[in-house]
Amino acid sequence: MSGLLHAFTILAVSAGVVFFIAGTVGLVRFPDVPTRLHALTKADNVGLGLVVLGLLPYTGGLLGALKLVSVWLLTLLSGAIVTQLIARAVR
Amino acid sequence: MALVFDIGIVSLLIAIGAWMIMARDTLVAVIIFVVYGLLMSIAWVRLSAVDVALTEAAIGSGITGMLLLSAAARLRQTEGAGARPSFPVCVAAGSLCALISAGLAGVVLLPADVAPTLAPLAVANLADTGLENPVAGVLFAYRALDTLLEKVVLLLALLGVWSLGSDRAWGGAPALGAYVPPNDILVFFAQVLPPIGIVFAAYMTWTGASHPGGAFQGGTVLAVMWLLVMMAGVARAPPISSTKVRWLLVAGPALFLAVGFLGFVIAAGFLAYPVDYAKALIVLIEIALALSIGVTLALLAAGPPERTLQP
Amino acid sequence: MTAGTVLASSFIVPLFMLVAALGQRTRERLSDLLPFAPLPALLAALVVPDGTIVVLPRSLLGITLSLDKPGAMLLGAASLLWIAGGIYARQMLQDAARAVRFAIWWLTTLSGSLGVFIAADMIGFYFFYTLVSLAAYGLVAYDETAATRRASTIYVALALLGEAFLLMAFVLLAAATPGNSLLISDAVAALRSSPWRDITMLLIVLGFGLKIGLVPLHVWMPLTYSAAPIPAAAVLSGAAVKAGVIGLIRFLPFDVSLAGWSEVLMVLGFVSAFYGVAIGLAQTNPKAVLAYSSVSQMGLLAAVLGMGLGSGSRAALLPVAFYAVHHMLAKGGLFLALGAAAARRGSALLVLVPTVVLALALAGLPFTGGQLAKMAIKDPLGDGVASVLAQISAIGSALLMLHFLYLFRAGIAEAPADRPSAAAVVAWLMMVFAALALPWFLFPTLDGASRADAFTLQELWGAAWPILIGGLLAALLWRWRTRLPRIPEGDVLFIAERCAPTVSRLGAAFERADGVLRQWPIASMCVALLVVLTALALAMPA
Amino acid sequence: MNSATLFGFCSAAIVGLGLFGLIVSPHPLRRILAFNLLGSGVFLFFGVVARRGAAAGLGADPVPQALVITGIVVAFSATALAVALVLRLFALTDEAAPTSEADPKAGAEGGHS
Amino acid sequence: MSTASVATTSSGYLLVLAVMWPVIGILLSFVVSGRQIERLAWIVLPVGLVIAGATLIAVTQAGQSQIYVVGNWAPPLGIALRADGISVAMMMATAIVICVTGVFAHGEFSQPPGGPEERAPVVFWVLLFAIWSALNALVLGSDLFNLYVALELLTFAAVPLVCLKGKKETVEAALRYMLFALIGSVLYLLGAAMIYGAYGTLDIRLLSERGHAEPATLIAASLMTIGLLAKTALVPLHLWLPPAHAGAPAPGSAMLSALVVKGSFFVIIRIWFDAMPDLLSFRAAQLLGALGAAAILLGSVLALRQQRLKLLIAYSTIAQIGYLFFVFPLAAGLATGVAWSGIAWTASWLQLFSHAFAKAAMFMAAGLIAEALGHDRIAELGGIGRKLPITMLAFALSGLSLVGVPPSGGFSAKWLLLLATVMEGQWWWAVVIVLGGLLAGGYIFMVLGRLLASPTEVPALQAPVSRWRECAALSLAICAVLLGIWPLQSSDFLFIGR
Repeated sequence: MSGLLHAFTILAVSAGVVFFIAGTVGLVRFPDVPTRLHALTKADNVGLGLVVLGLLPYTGGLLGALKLVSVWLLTLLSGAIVTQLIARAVR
Repeated sequence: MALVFDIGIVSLLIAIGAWMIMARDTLVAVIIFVVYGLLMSIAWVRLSAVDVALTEAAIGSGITGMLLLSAAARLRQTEGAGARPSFPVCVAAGSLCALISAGLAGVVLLPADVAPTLAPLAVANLADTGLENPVAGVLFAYRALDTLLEKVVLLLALLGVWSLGSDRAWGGAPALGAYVPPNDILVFFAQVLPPIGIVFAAYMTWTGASHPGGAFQGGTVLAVMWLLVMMAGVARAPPISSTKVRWLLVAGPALFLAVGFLGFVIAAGFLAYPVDYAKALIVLIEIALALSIGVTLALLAAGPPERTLQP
Repeated sequence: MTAGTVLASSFIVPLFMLVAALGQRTRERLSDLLPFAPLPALLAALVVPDGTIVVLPRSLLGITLSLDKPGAMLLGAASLLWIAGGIYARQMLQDAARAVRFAIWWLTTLSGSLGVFIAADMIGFYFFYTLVSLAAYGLVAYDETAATRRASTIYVALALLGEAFLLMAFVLLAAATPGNSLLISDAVAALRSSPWRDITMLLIVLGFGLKIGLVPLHVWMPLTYSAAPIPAAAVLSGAAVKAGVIGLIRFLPFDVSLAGWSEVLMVLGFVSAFYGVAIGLAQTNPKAVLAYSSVSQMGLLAAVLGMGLGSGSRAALLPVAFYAVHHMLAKGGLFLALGAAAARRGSALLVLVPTVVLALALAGLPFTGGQLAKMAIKDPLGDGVASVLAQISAIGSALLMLHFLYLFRAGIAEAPADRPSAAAVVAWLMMVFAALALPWFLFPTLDGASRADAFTLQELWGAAWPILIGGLLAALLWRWRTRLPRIPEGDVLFIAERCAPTVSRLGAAFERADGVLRQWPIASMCVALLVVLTALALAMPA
Repeated sequence: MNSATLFGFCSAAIVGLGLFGLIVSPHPLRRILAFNLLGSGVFLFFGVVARRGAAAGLGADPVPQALVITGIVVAFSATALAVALVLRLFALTDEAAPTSEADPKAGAEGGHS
Repeated sequence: MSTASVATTSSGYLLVLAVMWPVIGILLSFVVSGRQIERLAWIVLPVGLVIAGATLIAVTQAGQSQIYVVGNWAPPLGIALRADGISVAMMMATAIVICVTGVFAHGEFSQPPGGPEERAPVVFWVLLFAIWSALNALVLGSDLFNLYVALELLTFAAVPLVCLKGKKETVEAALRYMLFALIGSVLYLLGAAMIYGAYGTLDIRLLSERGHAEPATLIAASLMTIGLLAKTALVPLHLWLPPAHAGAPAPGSAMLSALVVKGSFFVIIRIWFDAMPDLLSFRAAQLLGALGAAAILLGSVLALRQQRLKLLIAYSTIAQIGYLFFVFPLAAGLATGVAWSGIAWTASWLQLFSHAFAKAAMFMAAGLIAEALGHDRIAELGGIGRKLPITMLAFALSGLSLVGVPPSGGFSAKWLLLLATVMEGQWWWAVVIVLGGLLAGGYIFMVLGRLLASPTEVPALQAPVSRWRECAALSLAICAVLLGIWPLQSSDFLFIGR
């Protein structure tokens, strides 16, 4: 059973990392600010979601898992708001 | 394996530190400072000092970053001020600083054979304080005098910031967020996040007695939430002469001092707690401190009073 | 105990009168108190038996006072001179704008000048010495002209320098005395065996030499006495200078023969004696001539003290004190004569004759105190080279005095006759009478001396021939007076003034260094540098 | 070569950088930044000392950690006061000479107003 | 770790009161409305004076230092407050100077009746309480980190005081002071961290038992010392002092020059004479002495060249601080009981106290003169001394104490210092001390001459100067002179608890 969990975690976290790398490449390669913002928020949020998913089994108990998910949700909320503000400020 | 991660963190820290010093533009340097602060809190976690990591993230890079960012934005046009000192001075300064850090590294290299520590003593006496978190034990019991004096330092800093306002603006309100155009996104954010923040701050202050956390970290989150609300224009910054604000500012240290003097009567001396309900007292103090730290840090970041009181 | 209180009152009463300056009403009448301030000191000099010692309470710095024979003599004469000066000053300050300030400085200087004669411990002596030398600044700077400002600045600078020498000397003395006793007698006794004997002697000679105007430290004297108003010049040249004399009497170790230092003092003394006469002849202002005469006379005294130091006996002390008393009274009288002459232009003769007598008395005129003074210092001088030099200096001072009289008579002729003031004449006559009579009363107190010896033919001739030769030289001089060089007052001072710009350049260099040090990068780099230096200093094996 | 020593070197380096930044930065805001960097270096040193003092079941010695928390709060209040001073200084400089380029150079003009 | 437990002594509670009483004043003045703050001050000042007096009596009677273990946690873990001879004497001097400054400042910083709460008075009184509490904490603290917090409290109380008037150059002076003081405290903190890393405790008494000369301790000690030198403004680290002390309001600069600068010096003494008694090597002591000598010469020469009276007095502070640092080369033998180290020890404390009184009086007098004339340019003082006789007397008396003229405390200090240099055989310090006295005489007489000069018309008084503010300045000058009564040998009162 734990072998399966290990495999699942490695898979999820590595997928998450791939998304992070994609987001960073987008940040570096894209020509102007809105596109960079777009790349960053989309890729990094999904990446974070996958990493959180991968780590869920290790949090030991429901409370830890809920905390981890709340971290993800808060990042989603603040990421969205900040992207809107930066986009509005740049335009 | 962990060493590789540490080496990564350390080299990143040093690189970012150097970049921050060398950056041409102050705004860029401040943004790098915020990143540096977050990395530093990871370094604290690696040094298994979670309390400090929380404080560093909240105060070290959070509210300090916000303060420096707003100052850098406001001072953009004074960028060209003054030139860097001449080259020989830079070289001399660099060599002297290198010498000092080499000395420091030397001291780090040769540790005492058995590293002297107060951990056993702290843990042994922790039972008397009724707390489980040793850092909170040190802060609120063993070295309570330092914490009390430090609170007074905070109040003095606030008074110093207030004294920089002009005479006619005394009693007025800081100009934080007074000029921000109505921005629905920020208003939405300022309505959604604070409730979560307040719950989070309350939790942080409460668990401080047994797990990493405490009054300072909780207080800082409260301060940031209030700053967000003020900056979004949802609520106006309070005038500094309002008695409610003044009482809130003084509540924490006053209660701490009162409990300290109470120690003369009910316990062994100043800032001593009776063993059986020490924890209750300490938690009470932490709650009051969290409140007053929140208000103090927020007003510190809000700056000196500028708008006179509209009667 | 009453003797002690009388002795203490001599310096406490003037200071107490200062308190009167605080009240608004009493402040106007302060200048009227001036003549009465020295009275307790006069009383103390007459009444208090020799050798009384009184220790003041801790609240008054625990000063120890004691009266010995030279001290009593000088105290009495000084208080007489201060009384005369006070009478003159009171009249001068009648309607003056700055009367109160002058009175305050006068009383402080008076208290210091009287206290210095009776102080027995080093701290007390230094306290009175500071009072008399620093407070005189106010007296000198009374007239508010550019010349007086220059004179008072130079005076204060050199006074502070003298203070510094003496402070260091006293500290070295205190360091050498066993136990914590600060008494002068113990300190001087311990001087012989002190490891810093020579440096202490050098500082003592420099400190007191500056006060009595030994060359080259005399430059302030002519400037100060010509800048100060008449009463101030009289008391400063008469009484205040004697602080240096009593200092040498108290602090030089007479009971052990210090070979090297007696020669130094003698050389300095005689050089000053002849230098004073030479430069005095080249002066046109009578006050400056009198100043240089003081330089010369004090030089002679220093030479006598040098001889006493060499002979290893305290025999020279009383004659020196006697000579100083006579010089004090005569010099004070001459200065007041200048004032009296200016005030009473009418009967010139009435003013001229006593002044001639007084002036020649300084040179040792027979039947006057001067002759007695010359006789008194004859034995300590012995009969070698020193006494010959003393005779020659007598001739010189006779010549100088005649030059002064010539200037004095010329001065009377065209002095503006403001208004004849009784007080000025009274003060002057009082000094003339004191200068002529007092030495005769005091002479028997010297051991082995009686009035009768003064009348032997051999003594009279011994006193007369220097004056005759002096008169001869004066006549010669009168014919070539037009070709005499005119030397500005404070002769060697122009050398000091020439190096003034280098001093201000040094000050500017300091200012630039401060400017550099107070730049932010330099200052913060100094922090880092000092950390490294201190760490190295700590680490290196001491 | 455990992690504590590694972070020790890091703190030494950061202290050196912070001090260098304090010396060479012309703009007062940059000096405040360098001061914060220097402060975090010193706190890191405290952390290393704490980590080495791990005993009695704790990951690190709690006393230096408590000192660091107090230090961070004091450093923040110092930064807040310094930033307020800088803002006030430039506000006054603009008020005094709005046209001329604000010049708070760290020259030696000091108090000679 | 030998934890010889140190117990709270009988009158230890006074120590807590000394530190916490002004803090109560601070907290109350935040809450109470502006107008009552002066009434609050009239309560806090006398009670604080009584506490300082009571502690002085307690320590002198007990003959040994009073200790208070805060929270009943013994030192290696907890903090102890310790009052020995020098700290009680410093507390008494602080209490006197602050009370007189309070009386002096009443005229300048009082709330106008009716009308809204003013800015300057509220801030001034709170900062006064804060300086008092910080100094008491500095003087009584015997834990290095506790001293760090007290130093920060002192800096945070002093900086806003400098720019209380809000002028541009005072704000700039305050900023430079703030940043330089922060460098000092960070270096001090780094030193404290290294000492904790080496010995596991920050308590001074335990350190003196465990301390030994190893590289970590030496580097830590040099970092702490230099950090504190930056806060004491010893040459060459004096860039912030002249504009700060000259720009501050008169009562502020009186407290800054007389007390605040001495606070960090006190901690240096704690480090080198209490925490590490025999680690000060001869070379390091000579280095500190040399810096002191440089301070005397540079400070005095620059004071002579100043055009403004307050800047002259500020540079005179830099010079007088130099005298204090002769205690390190001269009293180094204190631990080994060398006789004349006691003299040097007494001399430097006498110098510290007499300079505190004299400089506070001088800054107050200068403040009154500046208020009366509207400016403080020395060239145009124009005999104002004759219009303000009591201020003139205060300035003269404090000047004489600075120069070291006999009846004053300054003279006793200089006499004992010279005695110590002679006995110790380090005559070069004596030359500097005497030269410093000469230069001090120079600038004091220059100012006195201008104050007493009487040009054709004396400038009219722009603002009436109230009599009792002049008497406040005079009282401090008289304190400086009364110190002259101190017996001229090493006093054992300053050795209690050593």
